[in-house]
Amino acid sequence: MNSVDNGLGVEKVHVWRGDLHVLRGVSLQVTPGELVHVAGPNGTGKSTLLRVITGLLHPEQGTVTWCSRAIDRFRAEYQAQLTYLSHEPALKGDLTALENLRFAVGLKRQVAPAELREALGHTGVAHCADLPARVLSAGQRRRVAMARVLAMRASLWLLDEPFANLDAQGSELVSELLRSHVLQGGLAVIVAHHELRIECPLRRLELHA
Amino acid sequence: MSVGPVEVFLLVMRRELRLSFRRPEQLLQPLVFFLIVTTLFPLGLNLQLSLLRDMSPGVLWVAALLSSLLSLDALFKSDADDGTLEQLALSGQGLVLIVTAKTCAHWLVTGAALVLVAPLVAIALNIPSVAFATMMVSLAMGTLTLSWLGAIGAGLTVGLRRSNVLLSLIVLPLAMPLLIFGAAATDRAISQISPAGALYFLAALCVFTCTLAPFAVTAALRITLE
Amino acid sequence: MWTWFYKLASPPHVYSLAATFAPWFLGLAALLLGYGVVDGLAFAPPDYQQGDAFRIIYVHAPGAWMSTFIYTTMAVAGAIGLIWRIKVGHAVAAACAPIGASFTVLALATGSLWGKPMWGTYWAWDPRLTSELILLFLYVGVMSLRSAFEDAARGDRAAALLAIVGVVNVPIIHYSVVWWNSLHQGATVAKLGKPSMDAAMLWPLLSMFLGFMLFFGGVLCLRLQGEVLNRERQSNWVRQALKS
Amino acid sequence: MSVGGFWAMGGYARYVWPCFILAALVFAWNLWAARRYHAAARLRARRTLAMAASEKR
Repeated sequence: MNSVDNGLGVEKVHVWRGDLHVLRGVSLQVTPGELVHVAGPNGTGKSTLLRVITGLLHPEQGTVTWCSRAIDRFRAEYQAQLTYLSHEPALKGDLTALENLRFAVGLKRQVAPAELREALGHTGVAHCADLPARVLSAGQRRRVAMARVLAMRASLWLLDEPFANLDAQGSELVSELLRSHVLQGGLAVIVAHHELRIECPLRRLELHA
Repeated sequence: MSVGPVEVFLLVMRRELRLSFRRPEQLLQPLVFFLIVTTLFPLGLNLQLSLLRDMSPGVLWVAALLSSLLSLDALFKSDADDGTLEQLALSGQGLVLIVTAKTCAHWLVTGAALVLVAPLVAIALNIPSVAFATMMVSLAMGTLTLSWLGAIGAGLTVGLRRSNVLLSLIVLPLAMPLLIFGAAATDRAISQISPAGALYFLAALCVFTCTLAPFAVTAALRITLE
Repeated sequence: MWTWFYKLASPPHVYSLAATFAPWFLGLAALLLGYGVVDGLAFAPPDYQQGDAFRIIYVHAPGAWMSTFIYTTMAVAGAIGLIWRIKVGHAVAAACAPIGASFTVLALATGSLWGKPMWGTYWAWDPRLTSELILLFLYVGVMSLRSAFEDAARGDRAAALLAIVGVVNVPIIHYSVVWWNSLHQGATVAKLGKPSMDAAMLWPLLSMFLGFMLFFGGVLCLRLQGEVLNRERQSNWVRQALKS
Repeated sequence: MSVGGFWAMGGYARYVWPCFILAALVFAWNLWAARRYHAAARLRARRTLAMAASEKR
């Protein structure tokens, strides 16, 4: 299984958390236009795997490659092409939703406020654009975070439990965004507990204790 | 389309300043602490004004150090708690640049404010106004150096719970040289001797710290973000 | 040719190496220290100025030297661990800290005891003693930072970075304290130590230095075994090591 | 050096002997602490291995 030449490759990654052998030789290949659903019971290292893929967490053994180049060599350039959504929606409470987006996306590319409002509209929270993030509900905060993921226009999406705190309509929206992202040739690695019903090339990676 | 380093620097500066001014009371707290600490010394020492003059540079500088340290703990903590620190690290822009912008914005809001308040305190400590200029210049350089040293400490302790004491324990030994040169510069300015020697040393220390510290802070953040 | 160096990075090899070298280091150290103390106390002539009080140098000078030497060793080992991600580097750095701190305390205490007959007070803010005190604060800072993390690997890396920042600052702190001291004293008061040493005084001092270094080597080997074990608890080589 | 004079250390006995005693204490503490640390590490390692073994069964 050679490493994927234009996608994401994870080869035999081992990670210890103190005494706990959290990731035991996990391997994964993701090609453009593919969605990987990382599933498994709690504490099996799903989130850890995602952090390793982002390049934040350096695995003790094993490598992560992007376009068959080890990410350590061009970390900044690689991270510019991904967007990561962790359990926290990563919003500053004192800033409005629009300001949060402007400062987050503005670091990656020039972006006009109108485009950000459009992204917020896409995820159904256009009306909260000028409200401080702390007054928003958890679901609304999730939607603003999804708007950020959308506005980043990154080719690799790494989403940790994107469906948490979302109502049925919210989950439907996220599935739709994922589907269109993957069908346009994007890559996505999603950690989720329940089954994903998304009509796109989808593979499951089961992590066990 | 992509964003140049200058824009990133200005964007992060604007973000930090906007965040700070959204909660102005948090900016006042270190300044009030500075005033309180400097009033403690004369009360505790209850000595005549002339003796107070000899003590005043040291008192002013120790108070400035402690109040700057107070505000440093929050430099990265609020971003780490709500997950934005990760997003900054993953922005694809050099973390060194982002850290430099954050620390400079933090210094503007705390160190520079302290320098502006210093004359008020100097009058209370019976420091003659002829020394104000040197005092403010040395305080500006001193607080900037301390902001960088404190940023290293904050970067190392951001993941820990009660890290305020540990931060001071780490940073204060490193800050002793700037206390020595800063207080000496002010002391000489008071007794009308040329403070050039001490100011040059302080400036050298400031430049040295400002050039090396950003890389240390970035390394510290990489460690805690793992 | 490089295999011996490469093997230094493998924990089981270092564990057995430390076990074999420890007794040699400690044995040699005992010999040298024994000779140094006896010769220094009984046979070396008294200093013409300080009389027999100068004999404290046989304990103070090596202690002060070791405190800085061990801090530097800790910073270098930490840097190796941090840059090349070699666990043994962090184990050595973690082992160095308490030993270095204990020698700093020794240097401080003997320095102030030596100060009493010279200046009449136990603490006269002598520049070297003041830098020694700040060095102790740096040691305490590194040790408390390392223990503040639950995850040992993160604690190691944070402490390594602080040690590197610290070692860069040690000379700066020393010379600024010397500059500060010259501010108040004006003319240099008889600074601590540096009596003119003739050969009979020098040999015991040299053997004390070597004795301190070898003792440090021996205790480092002992502590290193514990540190390596703590960081390698899950690997299988530990099972055989525990049997011996 | 007369034996009596040796102990007196030229009148500085109060300062010289405590220094050497202190040095001996520091040396002893280092040895004792290192040994104790190694023993504790062996104990913890043994316990972890036992736990790992029971986990596998």
